[in-house]
Amino acid sequence: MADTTVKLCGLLLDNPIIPASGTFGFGDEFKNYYDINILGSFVFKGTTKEPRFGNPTPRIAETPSGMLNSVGLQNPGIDAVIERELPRLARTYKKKIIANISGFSVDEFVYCCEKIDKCDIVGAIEVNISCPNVHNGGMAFGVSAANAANVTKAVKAVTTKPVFIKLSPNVTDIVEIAKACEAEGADGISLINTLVGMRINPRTRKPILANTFGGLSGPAVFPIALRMVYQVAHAVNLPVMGMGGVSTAEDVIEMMMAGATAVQIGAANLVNPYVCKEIIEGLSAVMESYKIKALEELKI
Amino acid sequence: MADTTVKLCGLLLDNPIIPASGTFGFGDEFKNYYDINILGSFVFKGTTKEPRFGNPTPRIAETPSGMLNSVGLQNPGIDAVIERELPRLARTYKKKIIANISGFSVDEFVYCCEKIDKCDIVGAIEVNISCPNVHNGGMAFGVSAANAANVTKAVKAVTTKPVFIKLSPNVTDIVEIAKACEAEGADGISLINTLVGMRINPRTRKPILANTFGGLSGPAVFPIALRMVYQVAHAVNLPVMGMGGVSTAEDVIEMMMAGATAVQIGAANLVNPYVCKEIIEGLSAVMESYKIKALEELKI
Amino acid sequence: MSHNHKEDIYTLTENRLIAKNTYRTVFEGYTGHITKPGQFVNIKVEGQFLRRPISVCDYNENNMVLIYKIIGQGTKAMSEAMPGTRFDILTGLGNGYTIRGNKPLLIGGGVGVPPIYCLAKALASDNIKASVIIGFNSVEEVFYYDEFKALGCNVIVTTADGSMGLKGFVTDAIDRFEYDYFYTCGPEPMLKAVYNKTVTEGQLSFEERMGCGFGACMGCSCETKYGSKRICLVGPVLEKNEVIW
Amino acid sequence: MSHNHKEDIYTLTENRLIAKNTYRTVFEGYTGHITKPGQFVNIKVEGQFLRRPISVCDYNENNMVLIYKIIGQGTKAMSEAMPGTRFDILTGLGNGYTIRGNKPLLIGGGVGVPPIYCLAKALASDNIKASVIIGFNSVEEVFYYDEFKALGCNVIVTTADGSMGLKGFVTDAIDRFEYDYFYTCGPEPMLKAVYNKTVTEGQLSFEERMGCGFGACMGCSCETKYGSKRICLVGPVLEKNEVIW
Ligand SMILES: Cc1cc2nc3c(=O)[nH]c(=O)nc-3n(C[C@H](O)[C@H](O)[C@H](O)COP(=O)(O)OP(=O)(O)OC[C@H]3O[C@@H](n4cnc5c(N)ncnc54)[C@H](O)[C@@H]3O)c2cc1C
Ligand SMILES: Cc1cc2nc3c(=O)[nH]c(=O)nc-3n(C[C@H](O)[C@H](O)[C@H](O)COP(=O)(O)OP(=O)(O)OC[C@H]3O[C@@H](n4cnc5c(N)ncnc54)[C@H](O)[C@@H]3O)c2cc1C
Ligand SMILES: Cc1cc2nc3c(=O)[nH]c(=O)nc-3n(C[C@H](O)[C@H](O)[C@H](O)COP(=O)(O)O)c2cc1C
Ligand SMILES: Cc1cc2nc3c(=O)[nH]c(=O)nc-3n(C[C@H](O)[C@H](O)[C@H](O)COP(=O)(O)O)c2cc1C
Ligand code: FES
Ligand code: FES
Repeated sequence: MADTTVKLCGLLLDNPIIPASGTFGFGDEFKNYYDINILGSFVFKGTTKEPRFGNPTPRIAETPSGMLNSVGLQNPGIDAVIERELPRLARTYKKKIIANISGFSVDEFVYCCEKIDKCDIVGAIEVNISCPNVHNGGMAFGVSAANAANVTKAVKAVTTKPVFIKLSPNVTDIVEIAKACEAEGADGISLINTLVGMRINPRTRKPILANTFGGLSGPAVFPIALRMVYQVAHAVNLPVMGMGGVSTAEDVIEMMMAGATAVQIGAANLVNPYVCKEIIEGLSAVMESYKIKALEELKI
Repeated sequence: MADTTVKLCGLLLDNPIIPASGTFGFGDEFKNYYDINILGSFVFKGTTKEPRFGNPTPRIAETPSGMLNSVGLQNPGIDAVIERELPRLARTYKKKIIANISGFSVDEFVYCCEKIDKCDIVGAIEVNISCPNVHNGGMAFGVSAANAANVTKAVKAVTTKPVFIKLSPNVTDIVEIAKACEAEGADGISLINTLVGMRINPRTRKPILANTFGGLSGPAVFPIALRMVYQVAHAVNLPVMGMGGVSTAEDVIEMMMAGATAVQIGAANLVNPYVCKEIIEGLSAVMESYKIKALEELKI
Repeated sequence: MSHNHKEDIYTLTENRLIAKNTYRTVFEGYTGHITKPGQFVNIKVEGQFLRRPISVCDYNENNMVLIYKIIGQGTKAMSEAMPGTRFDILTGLGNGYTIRGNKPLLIGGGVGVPPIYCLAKALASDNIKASVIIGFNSVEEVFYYDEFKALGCNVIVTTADGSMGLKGFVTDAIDRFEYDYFYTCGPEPMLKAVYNKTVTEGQLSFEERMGCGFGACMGCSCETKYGSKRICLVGPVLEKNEVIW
Repeated sequence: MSHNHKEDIYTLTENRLIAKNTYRTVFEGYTGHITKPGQFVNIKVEGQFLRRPISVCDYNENNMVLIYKIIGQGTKAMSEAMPGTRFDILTGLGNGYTIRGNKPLLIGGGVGVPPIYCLAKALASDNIKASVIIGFNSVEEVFYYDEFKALGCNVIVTTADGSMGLKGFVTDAIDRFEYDYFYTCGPEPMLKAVYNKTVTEGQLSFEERMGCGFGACMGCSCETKYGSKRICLVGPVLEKNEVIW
């Protein structure tokens, strides 16, 4: 058995497989499907200061080898997450989790990070400055290096937990933004969030999504994600959590060769609820087939 | 039979189907496959001032529902195109074509446009400021609105033919760039060019493309292309040639509903050399199935 | 794959056109996760990224029957599959109908009829004879009239063009029955009309575009009087008294 | 589809493991576009975007034989296809070998052997008995030795581990033959070694990752002494005297 452990900002993970925010809820549904303690860790659904219903439905559309979502950060709000979801989760899940914090202003990010900082079960915080579904025209907060830097600086001041900034791929220069986060003390970078896309129903002559635009994810975006992970991992001196279209153990290896220290699985969970389990169970054999002894030093 | 004609900057096209630059050469190969006079028009391979061999091979990689290319503007140079390719083409092809001009500086664009302006067979010029394969790190000339504006202004001064500026999707704000082109007198906008992507071969632990990065195209990018066409078509007062992943007559309709006046077909030609013929032959029936009488006014 | 998994491999044993663009498909495999009428399954179709949700129409220990209409590429591909083809299916999804009342009225429209049949069968095995209204556009689309009859139901068919049964919509037949509870499934405009026309409590089965079908993505959320609910997990059936239009 | 189209639908009639990870596949359909040994076909495989190029190993009026090794998803999927499966294939691609010389030496390595067989058969029908070297890593990978024998060729097998024939590489056998021309196909390092070792003119068949396979995309360009050429259109066979390493 090849060694699948990885170190991520001081956290020792049994394996690099981490379900991505928004595709794993708070673990509830998956816990009925398999023992989620096998996961390296997992990132919970993007949480904001206030509860949010999210966008109107339809929120989902199909695309070639992918999907669009315009869920729009539906969540019960940070207080309910801390009071209700995390204690319930702690009864089944015995490892550290990663908190995903979203917001609409620097203050909101700070508010949520300060609160989540107090939760023992949280091993790291992922700050999502890149959700394309919550602003008009799909332009996210995190598309400017200055905004990214401001958020990073502000949240770093209120937490001692490792902070990953989750970046948007809908930008001209991802490296510039990652560097701005690094300069303000980010402990790591997560990427990619979804790409802004759209579908039209030719029968109704209306956009399929009630919100017109949505975020594209799934295998279709894998080559874009891989490129951005490669660029960022070679430009900053921080661990990168790579994601975007990963659906097999081979994809995980490819993503780690691009420079990811851990790998998140998003849309694939929705199509196959057992995908993370299958990847974890198959990882060692795939490593052996490529003569990989350990996952460190895979970066090319 | 539904009416498939469209008007594009004064050119009356029998149908909106136009093979995209780089996927149809100068028509030579396809001429052996079918009578290319059935096409609405076609865009020839990106042409530069000097002849170029392009990037080293491998230049092609497979992706889920798409492909990467790093051809890097292989072409015989503008003089050879005008002296050799266009006269040969004129013997079979009796309609106007669209010239695709690429370059590395404003001067080079101007040089080529001035020359191509003299060619009768050329009905419009598409100025490609967005090739991701010819600069280090994949950053194209056309990712800045200022550059886009400068090129537009300069080429408009040397030609009376309609000028379409072909934009890169690898940008934060496509609308800003399209507007900058409009302000300097562009007659239309073409989009999208390819998205920068990458694949790694886990066996060799090297990027599959010799050039590391390549341009992603094919059905995988369709939802991104559709979104950008929609955004641009609703922001500028110019005709848009929409492309990116179009492979069926249904896709053509969806692209036109997003706001495209004509639709280019790229990667699909490579997988199925008869795809444009099949789309043209099927378009009228698909229009009827959606109760579309004419292609004008499809824009939603 | 063990039967602990709600995902399993099923073999298509029958795929038959039973009405205009409408197919009846039988899948062989483990059905132990299906526990209530009104539940659905989520089918992986070759060439499509997302699964396709289809209601369970009928099932026994080793087989389940689905009825679907060709809408787009996914259902087209399903309709072309040959017996023997194997499909990856998640079963036993959703909460389904909860049986209440003694004189139930069941109302199905189009491909909303299959889950209504599943319910009628469950009621029949509890010795409750249901009244049933099934509505279609036209006679060529009608299916399962005889099957409802065979269960002993009191059935009325409505067609929009009057080519079979009562001319009109399902709501035009509601007043012909005495009922103390209703169950319905069909296109949203029909559900709304039924909601307005019925005089008792009841349950309505909704459709929404789904990402996962098992509660993970929040794609199918719906606002109700008691907060937001996921159609795929808590639904597809909602109680009349919680629905907000 | 008319036979004017180089693209046509072919029915797989045989798909057989003939050596380690190596399959011999027979497709039934129109072969009129295949005109020379060394040409290839480009196969659409379910689930893959780009086609997969495979050399023609043998053909008659209604059938063509391909031999391929499992490398990745595309060839894996091909190996799992059942007889009766229909494939969309572009045929008659590339320029192939141009027959020259009276005492030809044919050198194939691994899955470079199939086009060499096609050539040997064409030579045999011109009454030219070719000398043939076929090289593999190990005996389990060897295929078509008997078939070359049956054509009357003078064949030597080399294996890297010595488990069959001569231990070593194909180049270790070249000096055993007298020849006035050579033809070769195999992995690039082998082609280069053959290029360096051979003392006559000859033709080498190259592989390159392809976008289209018919000259449209410039994906497969190769610099030669006479300018850049597309492997898929002008090649896959190049003349020794034009190759630049
Ligand atoms: C809980 C539930 C039960 C259903 N039961 C049945 C049934 O028993 N019989 C039947 O014929 N149909 C049923 N449907 C509708 C069926 O899922 C869609 O018609 C089908 O998914 C269309 O897929 P397509 O690929 O043919 O169409 P496309 O339009 O190509 O589908 C594209 C995408 O849209 C989704 N979609 C399209 N139409 C609908 C719709 N009406 N509702 C939800 N998603 C949709 C698809 O799932 C897919 O993700 C049910 C839907 C739900 C949510
Ligand atoms: C002109 C020509 C003739 C060929 N003839 C044969 C033959 O007769 N028998 C045989 O076994 N193989 C042959 N090959 C190689 C064969 O095309 C590849 O092994 C096959 O495409 C791999 O596909 P895959 O999906 O299994 O692998 P993947 O690695 O998943 O393929 C991914 C992509 O890489 C390309 N690719 C991978 N390896 C190669 C390669 N060596 N050369 C070119 N493209 C590659 C594929 O076409 C595809 O686009 C030939 C290649 C060329 C160019
Ligand atoms: C339905 C859905 C909901 C998502 N919600 C969130 C979210 O709340 N917060 C966040 O940071 N990312 C969210 N994402 C983005 C994913 O975490 C991930 O970055 C993206 O989907 C790319 O990975 P994938 O291709 O594996 O899905 C969501 C994605 C999907 C598909
Ligand atoms: C092999 C290849 C070569 C290309 N070469 C050019 C080019 O020379 N000039 C250009 O403007 N676009 C070029 N493109 C981009 C296409 O014209 C088109 O913008 C893009 O591929 C998106 O369309 P598609 O998804 O239909 O392929 C090329 C694309 C491919 C696949
Ligand atoms: S479809 Fe994913 S939560 Fe309902
Ligand atoms: S593969 Fe496209 S030109 Fe050769």
